[in-house]
Amino acid sequence: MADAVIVVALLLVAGCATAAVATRDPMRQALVLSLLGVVLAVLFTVLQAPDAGLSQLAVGSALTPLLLMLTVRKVKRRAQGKERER
Amino acid sequence: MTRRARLWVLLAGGAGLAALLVAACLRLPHFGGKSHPYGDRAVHASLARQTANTISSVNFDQRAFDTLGEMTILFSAVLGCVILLRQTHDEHRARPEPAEVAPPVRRYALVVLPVALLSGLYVIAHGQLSPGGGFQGGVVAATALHLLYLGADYAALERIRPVGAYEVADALAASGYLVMGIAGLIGGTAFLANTLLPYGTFNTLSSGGTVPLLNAAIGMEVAGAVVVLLARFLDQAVEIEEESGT
Amino acid sequence: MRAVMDVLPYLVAAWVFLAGCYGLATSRNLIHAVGCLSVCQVGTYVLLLSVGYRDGATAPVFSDVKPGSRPVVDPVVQALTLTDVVVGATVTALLLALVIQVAKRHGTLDPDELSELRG
Amino acid sequence: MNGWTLAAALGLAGGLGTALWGVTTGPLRRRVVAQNLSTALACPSLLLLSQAYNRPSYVDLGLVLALLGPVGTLVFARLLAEELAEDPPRAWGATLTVAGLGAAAVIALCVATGPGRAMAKLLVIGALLISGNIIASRALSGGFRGVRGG
Repeated sequence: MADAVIVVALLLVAGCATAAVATRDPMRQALVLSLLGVVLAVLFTVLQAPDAGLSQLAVGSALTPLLLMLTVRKVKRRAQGKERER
Repeated sequence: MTRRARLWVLLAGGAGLAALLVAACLRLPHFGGKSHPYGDRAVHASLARQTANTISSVNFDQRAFDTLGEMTILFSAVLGCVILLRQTHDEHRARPEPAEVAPPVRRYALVVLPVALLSGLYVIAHGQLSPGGGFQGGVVAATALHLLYLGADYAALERIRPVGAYEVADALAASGYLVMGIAGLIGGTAFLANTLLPYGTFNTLSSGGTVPLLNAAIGMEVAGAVVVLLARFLDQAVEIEEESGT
Repeated sequence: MRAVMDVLPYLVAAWVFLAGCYGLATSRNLIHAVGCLSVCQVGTYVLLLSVGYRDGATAPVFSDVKPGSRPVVDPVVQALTLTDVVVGATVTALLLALVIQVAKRHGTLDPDELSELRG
Repeated sequence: MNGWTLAAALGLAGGLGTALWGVTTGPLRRRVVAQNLSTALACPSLLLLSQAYNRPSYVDLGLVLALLGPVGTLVFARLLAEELAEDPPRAWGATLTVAGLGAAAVIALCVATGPGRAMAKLLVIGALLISGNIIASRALSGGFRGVRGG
């Protein structure tokens, strides 16, 4: 039974990671990466590593998406600024 | 090389690497096996020094020197970001127009901010007892501050967040960790050795010798680092614009 | 079933790492490439924690269990993982800062267009 | 091993599997809703796992996720406000269903732990989780307007 939870979590991580690579638009990739962070925290918990899970939750749920989305916004705003000048 | 040729080279190399990795996986000790010599010794050493959370003991006592290395990477990564994202002379700052935030969202952000900040401090403080520690709690506390940007606007965040103070706190925490290490050297044993303070009673806040102090230093360092990082990114994304005509 | 379970976590780690590498090499946008690099990192975390797992064991955190009453998993790999998760995030931030600089200097984020510019 | 593990496994496979499908396919409005619901589904699963392993200290993970999960959704709601304004997500049915499931899990766990500090902590986590997700849902469907510069 404990093995069943581990298998479920492992397959979810594999699926999320593949989806994160296959999603080519950075904005949508940030959404998948935030889901990957949560799923990974669950995997760490079932592998009995709550400390690592806590660290993954803290980083993956809000910090990484915020950094990625701010970069996307900066690059987009810059491109829009250039368009307007033309 | 064309994209197509490059893809073929990649696939050939990837297939070779995959074959090697699978061969290695099949020869690894089986998942869930009974033999963990390092783990058993680490648990034993941690219990001998009255630290309830073995992982904190590994991080801040048995492998404290390794954590110093990690902290250096963190510090230099933040330094790199600060240099890369500084305002150059052909850029200027534009006041962003405040966004209109729906009242329930604003109220939620203002209520959750102190709760999240306290949880972050709780996670740091309980680092040597229950799951948690400076690395995790620092990120939680620093992220909590940015609820003010999400729930109100950037100007509100800037008022309670003097970036200079966080930069100083970051540097102080990093040097605090080093000073603790040198204190071990002066105290007669070795760099970062956990021999200075009494180990205390098992499973209390003051147990573990220098572990809680190093843990607190890392918590401050990580919180300062994340605040400074996000400040630079927010400046770039929200305020800094290039001069027209460049 | 048992034989599969013995190696499945390692194979998942290898798969995640290779998938990240593939994405990194074929990416047409540097922000997407940074995301793929963090997927590669995930592969290493899965490998480390799988190596440290022990069947039927619990975390070596003794705030709510008596030491010695239950078998525990390996704390060393967990300590490695937890520091790397946080440090990895700041390294990702450094890479994203580089991406912003590239966008400012060259006005594009496509690695192919960037290598054409160099000449 | 026991019913708690089974419930957590079902919640993970069904809930997060659906969230993964939702977040990788379809228009942006469906993806952000799936991202929001993934935290709302993972948090009760983490609490159930803490009970399954008989480790009260694992509850801290649920606490951090209940606090920061909605913050992550607010990040997307704020920085994708322009895109979402054209095509706002409407998923009150799904949000309330997931909130109900979370509440059921928290109540079951409270009954199992009995009165005391642990139960108070569980109730706080449940309240944070459910309010957080409903607010995040509200934020996604037009919680931020006029986000141009800020």
